[in-house]
Amino acid sequence: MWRFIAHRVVYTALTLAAVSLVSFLIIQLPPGDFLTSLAGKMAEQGGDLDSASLAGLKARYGLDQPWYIQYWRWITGILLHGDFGQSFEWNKPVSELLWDRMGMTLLLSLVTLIVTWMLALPIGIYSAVRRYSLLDYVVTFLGFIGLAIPSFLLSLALMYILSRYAGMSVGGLFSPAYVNAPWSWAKLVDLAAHLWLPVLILSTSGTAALIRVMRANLIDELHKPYVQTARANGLGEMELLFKYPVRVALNPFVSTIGWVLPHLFSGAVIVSVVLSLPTAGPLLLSALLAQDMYLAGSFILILSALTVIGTLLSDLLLAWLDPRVRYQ
Amino acid sequence: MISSQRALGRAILYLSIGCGVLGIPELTMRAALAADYKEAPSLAKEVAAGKLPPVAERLPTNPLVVKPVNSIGSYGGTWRQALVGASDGLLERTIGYTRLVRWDPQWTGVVPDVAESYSANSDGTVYTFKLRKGIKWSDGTPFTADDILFWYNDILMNKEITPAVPRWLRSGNDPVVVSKVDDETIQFSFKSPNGMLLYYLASNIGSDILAGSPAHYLKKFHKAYNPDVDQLVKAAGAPSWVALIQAKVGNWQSPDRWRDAARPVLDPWKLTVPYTGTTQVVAERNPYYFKVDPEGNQLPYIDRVTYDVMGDVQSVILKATNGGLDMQAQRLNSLETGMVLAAHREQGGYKLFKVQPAWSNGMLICLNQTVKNPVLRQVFQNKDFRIGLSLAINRDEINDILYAGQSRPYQAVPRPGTALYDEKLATQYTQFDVKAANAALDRTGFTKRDDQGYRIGPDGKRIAFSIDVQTARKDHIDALELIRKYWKAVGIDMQPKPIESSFAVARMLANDQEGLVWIGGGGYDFLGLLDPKWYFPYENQSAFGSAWGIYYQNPKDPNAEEPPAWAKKQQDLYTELLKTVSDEGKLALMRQILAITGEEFPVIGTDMDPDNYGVVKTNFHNVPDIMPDTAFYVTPGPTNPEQYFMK
Amino acid sequence: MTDATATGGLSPPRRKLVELGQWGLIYRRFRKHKLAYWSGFIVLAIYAVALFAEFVAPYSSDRYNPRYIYSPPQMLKMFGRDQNGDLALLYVNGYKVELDPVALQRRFVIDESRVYPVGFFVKGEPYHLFGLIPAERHLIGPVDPDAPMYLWGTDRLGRDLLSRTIHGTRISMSIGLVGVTISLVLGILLGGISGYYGGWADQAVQRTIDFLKSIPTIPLWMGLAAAIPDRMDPLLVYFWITVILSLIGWTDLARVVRGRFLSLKTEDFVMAARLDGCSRQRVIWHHMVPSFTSHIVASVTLAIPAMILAETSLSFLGIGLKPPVVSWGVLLKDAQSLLALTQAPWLFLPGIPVVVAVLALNFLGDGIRDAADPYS
Amino acid sequence: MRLTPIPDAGLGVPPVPRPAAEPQDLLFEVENLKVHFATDDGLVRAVDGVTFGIPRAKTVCIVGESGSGKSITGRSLMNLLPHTARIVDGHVLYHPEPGRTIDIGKLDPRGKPIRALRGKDVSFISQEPMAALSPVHTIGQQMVPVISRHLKLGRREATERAAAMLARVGIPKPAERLGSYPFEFSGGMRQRVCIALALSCRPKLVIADEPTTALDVTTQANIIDLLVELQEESGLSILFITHDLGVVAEVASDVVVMYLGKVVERGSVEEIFHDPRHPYTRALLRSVPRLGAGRDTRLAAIRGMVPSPFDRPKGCDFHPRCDFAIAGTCDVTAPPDVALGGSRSVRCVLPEAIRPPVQRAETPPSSTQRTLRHG
Repeated sequence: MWRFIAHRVVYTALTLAAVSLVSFLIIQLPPGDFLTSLAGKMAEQGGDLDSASLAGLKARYGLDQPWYIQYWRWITGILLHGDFGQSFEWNKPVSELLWDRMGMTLLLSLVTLIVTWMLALPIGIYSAVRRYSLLDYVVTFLGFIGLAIPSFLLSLALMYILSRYAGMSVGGLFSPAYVNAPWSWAKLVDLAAHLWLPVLILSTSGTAALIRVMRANLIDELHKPYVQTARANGLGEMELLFKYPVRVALNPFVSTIGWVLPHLFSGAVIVSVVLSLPTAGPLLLSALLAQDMYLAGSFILILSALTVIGTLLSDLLLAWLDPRVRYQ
Repeated sequence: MISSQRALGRAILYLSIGCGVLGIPELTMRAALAADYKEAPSLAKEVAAGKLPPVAERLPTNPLVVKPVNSIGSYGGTWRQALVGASDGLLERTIGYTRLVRWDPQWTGVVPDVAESYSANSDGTVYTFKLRKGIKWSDGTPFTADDILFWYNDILMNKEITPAVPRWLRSGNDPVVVSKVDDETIQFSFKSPNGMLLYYLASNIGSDILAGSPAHYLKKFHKAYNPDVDQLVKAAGAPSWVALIQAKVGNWQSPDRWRDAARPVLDPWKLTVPYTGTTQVVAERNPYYFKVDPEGNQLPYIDRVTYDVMGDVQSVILKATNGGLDMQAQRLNSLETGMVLAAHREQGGYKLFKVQPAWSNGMLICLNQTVKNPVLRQVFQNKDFRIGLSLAINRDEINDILYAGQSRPYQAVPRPGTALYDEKLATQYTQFDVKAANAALDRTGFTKRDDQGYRIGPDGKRIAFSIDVQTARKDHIDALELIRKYWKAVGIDMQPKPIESSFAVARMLANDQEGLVWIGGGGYDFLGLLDPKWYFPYENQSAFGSAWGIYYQNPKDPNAEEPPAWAKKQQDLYTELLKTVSDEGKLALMRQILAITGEEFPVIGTDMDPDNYGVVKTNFHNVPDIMPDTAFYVTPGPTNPEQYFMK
Repeated sequence: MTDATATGGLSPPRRKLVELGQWGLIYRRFRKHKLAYWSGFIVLAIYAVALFAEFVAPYSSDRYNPRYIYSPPQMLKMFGRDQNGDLALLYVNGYKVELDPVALQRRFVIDESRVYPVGFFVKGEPYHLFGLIPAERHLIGPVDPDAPMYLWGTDRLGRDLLSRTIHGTRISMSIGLVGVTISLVLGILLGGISGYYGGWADQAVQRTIDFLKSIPTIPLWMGLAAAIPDRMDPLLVYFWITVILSLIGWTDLARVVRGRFLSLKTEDFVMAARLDGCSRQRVIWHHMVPSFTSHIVASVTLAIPAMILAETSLSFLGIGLKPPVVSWGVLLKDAQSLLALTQAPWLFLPGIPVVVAVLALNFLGDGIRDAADPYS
Repeated sequence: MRLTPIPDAGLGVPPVPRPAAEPQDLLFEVENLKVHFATDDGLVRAVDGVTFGIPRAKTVCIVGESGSGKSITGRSLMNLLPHTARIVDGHVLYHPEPGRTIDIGKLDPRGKPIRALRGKDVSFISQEPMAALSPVHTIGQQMVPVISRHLKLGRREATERAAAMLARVGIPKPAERLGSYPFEFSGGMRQRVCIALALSCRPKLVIADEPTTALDVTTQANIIDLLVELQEESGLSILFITHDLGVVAEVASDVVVMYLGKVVERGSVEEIFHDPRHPYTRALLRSVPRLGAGRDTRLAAIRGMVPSPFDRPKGCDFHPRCDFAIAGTCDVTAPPDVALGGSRSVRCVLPEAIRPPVQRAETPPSSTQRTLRHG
């Protein structure tokens, strides 16, 4: 087993190196750089950037260097002393920026994940066991409504209705009174009062897919003879359902659980933008639009690292859950 | 020499009248108020507790008296606003507009601010500013001429911090020389006459001086004054001390300086919670603010200003319609939003105030006469081609569709009611006349048409080109769709190309664009002077001739090209304008430039940009009913937010 | 005594069953899943509309009418008297204009008095069906071509929302199909190989998956959207991007296929197939893949709606399809504003076909999945 | 056509009918059981009035072609039917001890009482050893909870008992193998595990639904020997469902022949083998390959196919394939079930089928079984 893991760690390092190079190049793909996007923003508001100060900023940000030197300096910065570089737009270290938003992003993603799985698994199981029943249709229908409505419309409409009729503050995760207040019980309650909206929107779209996959897999397993054997040994329906077929049906989930990790980190970009949530998603989007190189690059690097780790994790989980795989 | 003397005399007279409106009554009032200044209750408590010196000691010997728009206000209240994203300029515009000299609210001239008075020598090479005696920073440290010298010697002229002195502080390649006459007086000396200094000082670009002046605070971050600055650098995680101090001073293009709550300011409010993008930004009253109202109450009236950081403009509009914004126009100033705001006035508990765009045109169309494709270059440089295209546009229909009939056909020239307004320039070729359009296009010689009715260009192929348009400007995209149909009718194939604004600018820098639509700058007089890029090839963003514009800025730039005679003449006229001190002189030269623009017709205008609206709550007072809306005017700065009050 | 020939001896119903063959059986079982059955019809209808968009839609997608900006939807009514008195079987009411000077708005209100007869197969704007056959008949439309018939109201340019939605169907329902198929084929093939062969092949595929999976789609999409030459038609740009992204889109399915292959490898029927001397390809395609067609069908039917929704999200971010191209995503992007929410809620109507299409496709997928499952 | 007497089925010694087992020592009594399925194409009367008894410590074989309803009958004894099936009539009476009776047919299939019986009083061995055990659980994880629940034992005792059972069914190093997974066993070994699982709670009846069909002949013989040994040792009854007459001959003490949901003939193994009455039984016996019957003789197959449950022939179900069908009677009226004394009965109208049994010399049953196997 340990040889297997060591083997994978080596691969992970290689993959990360390749990805960091690619992510750096992707950001270079669009024409121009951070300064042209800054000039673009300025032009939108009517001001302009004279070429002299442009040259000055170019030197300061090191954008006048060829891309491979920029890349080399960035990578060595990360590897040697954990410095992810400086964000041009924020003029703050990238690590500090990411760290500010990490708490909220993880909280939002984790709660959404839990809610999604708590919703999707029982519904998936029920609709597999009670196929073609009325409730199967109703429950599946609701699951899909969440998936079918584009999240940015749902977010805007719900935010509009809640702020208009339920007096909920617009955007953000806190009402104005608490946004800068130190953490207290009241602040937590206020957070909860705001958090449920994004979680609801995110989990509705998430559950539909899980329900479908769970239903498909469980139906396959329900007819297997070992279920009959269990019944013949006097196990109750619920007991044998969860002990045997559900356990086997979880196999496909496991092989994709690894990729939940990066999602936890980036969080839902679109819903966060519309609801103005202080999560990492909007930061990535604005960094990409502004071509804020080191911020966007580090973000993508961390995302890909989590993906690779996620894959390793899900391989291990797959082996744990399905012995047939382990005894290859 | 004589003409300039008379011009100088008139200028001084003009300027004094300008401040006279405020100055003369001001003189009488100050004498009476010397003793009994009043202050905000919250500060009175701190004075009683001994944490603050009494108000008379906090104010300069003669504080600036601000005449309220309607009435004397009362202290208290929180002014709620909203930002979008990471680099919103609203802080600079609302609580950051403190300058040596500032625009007057009606944008007709420049008035004293931190400088008690100012004067210029006859040929506009030396400007003298007298600072207010006893004026203090927000942390109580006195503000003297030495602070300005620190900015000049240790920030502007320090090659590491400012690699290149900005254009407006240079004459040719020689930077300005700033010298101290006495503790309260400084002088700006230029090698050659500089007529635009006061305008730049008053506009958004001028903020860098006072931002770089708190010497006592910035010395900590300056290697010359603090040898072990490296600890501070490591603590802040900055790459170098230069980057750290640049972040502290910031520049007018980015809100860096608003990410540091400790920075001493001369503004009405000082930051308590900085702009980090995840939490709300908060600013509270500056106890040492140097302005009072005619009854001697120290300004500002409003205690606290908050800015919610939003991710998307729609959330800002939603906040406004729910009454969550007390007074704001930024991000709400579009036609479509105007409709929504108008419909929710009762529910939001607010009124609308007009913000007049300073644009010369709602959407102007540039065909790049220095485009790299030789065929298109030959076609675009033909004046009749541009006239034909202009006549083919049905401006009334665009007005109906895009501006709900609130606008009128207009070319890209100064707005009516300004000194530079010219009836002929404004209305030439704006009538919708397909027959005349085809006649003009026939005059260009491209009369043959292909099977689909498109005219054949000099190379035997159909004349076809793309026009860049910002994806964010939905109205421009719609207008271009309509124009594509109008031009198809007269045989010209145009393909709109929606792209991100930063990419559009990148293409202009490299002179890659074939055509571009943009909002027309230079509608107001001063804006015309400060931002002439649509009247003659001034820089790369003059999209109708980017290569010529680049030439004007830097003839040696690889993308630069020698402009034709008419454009060269305009460039020379503008260079001379920069040296003219008197406004009359400048305006006269600008009229000559505009005459050539009218004759050559390089840019096609569509309709005037209709007025937009901001929201102001019913309990929020002293806000003018109309104000100009542009970054140069730093809306709403010049309307003295310190005298706004809530009751 | 009845004769006992091979099939003659079978009773009629038994013979019918035998002859149906596998697909026949699947169809019979499929009919049992009522919802899926009707979803099948809906999906067919949607693709039919996509095919005959020009014919079905009353107007072309970019026909604008400055007189009717932001006008509300009209109700289709029966039995009205039009101006010159004769009976109109189907008709719609016209509009009255109320000018609200303060709110800068010309508000349109339904004017009961005006009657515009509506007919089927009426003459309207000429078009080329499939780009070839010149025609001008429209399924439904105002009898008098200039009369305003806007069943779903109009947008900010006075363009008929129903027509634009119908034209949008063509793009939204088809643009991603190529991409989905490429992802599907690659997913099964590479997933299969990696699961079946194991060893270095598995490592190679897994590492490529890690690599591809970690490239975030949004920045790649932005980079490609900006890098593609400027004068290429925006539709082609979008098409090429979907194809490129499908080259990295197969990773999810590949992972799942690999997981199932690993579990199935130990099943005896696979061993038996190999013992029979089947080539590896044959084992993968004929023995292993059918055993989890249900999962593949489930993920395919999820992929198409996911593609439709992805298109709407990308349009929201401003990097997907852009005007003048018309798609559901572009239409919904216009609805993404408070103006729409408060003043023109009918701008959300294009959301309905998105929801219907996604639901229909998913239920159809379920139906097929259940029917194709040999055990149930 | 006359009924030609069957040669002596190559058994050498004529069978001697034993006195039918008295009713009171029956473990299970199935009376007129009817089980119907609701399918897409209509109602299927899978089990259409079946009656037979299972004596204690005896093995009853149900034999019949596929589709005859034998599996459904077997599973009805545990009331373990697919969810589309219903017991519509008749009783399944279970006598744990003489005098106490439980009608299993009436119990709620998902209720607690029936679940207490399943695995404890009555257990089940399925046909596909391959898939009868969960692929992702170890043998121990699947056996121990059943044992501890039914026998109210702690984990440790239950594990010991499981290991003992594995040893008993001939699995080497049982304690260790409890931790291994089903896919680590061969087909035969896996069936042994299933048997261990089935017998782990000392059930009174084991329903073996074609337990050896999926196995090769040698493993089949081992499994059958194992079952017989366990039966003699613990006195449990076995309901053996098969279509293989060779197995019947080896294992059964009583035989029930089913065709299209009905019992066409019933009796002791000797009676059935030596004095088959129903033409279907006789045809089945004829189609069994004989040792030493020479290579050139063709196997006698029963002509035609089992008719579709939706299209039952009129009158006697078997008449279309019966060589002795009497036109006018067999294809008109369904034959009654004629009792021939004791547990012997036949459902036919042919005179030679329903004539009274002839007394034969008493021969010890085990010898016949052994001769069959080694003959």
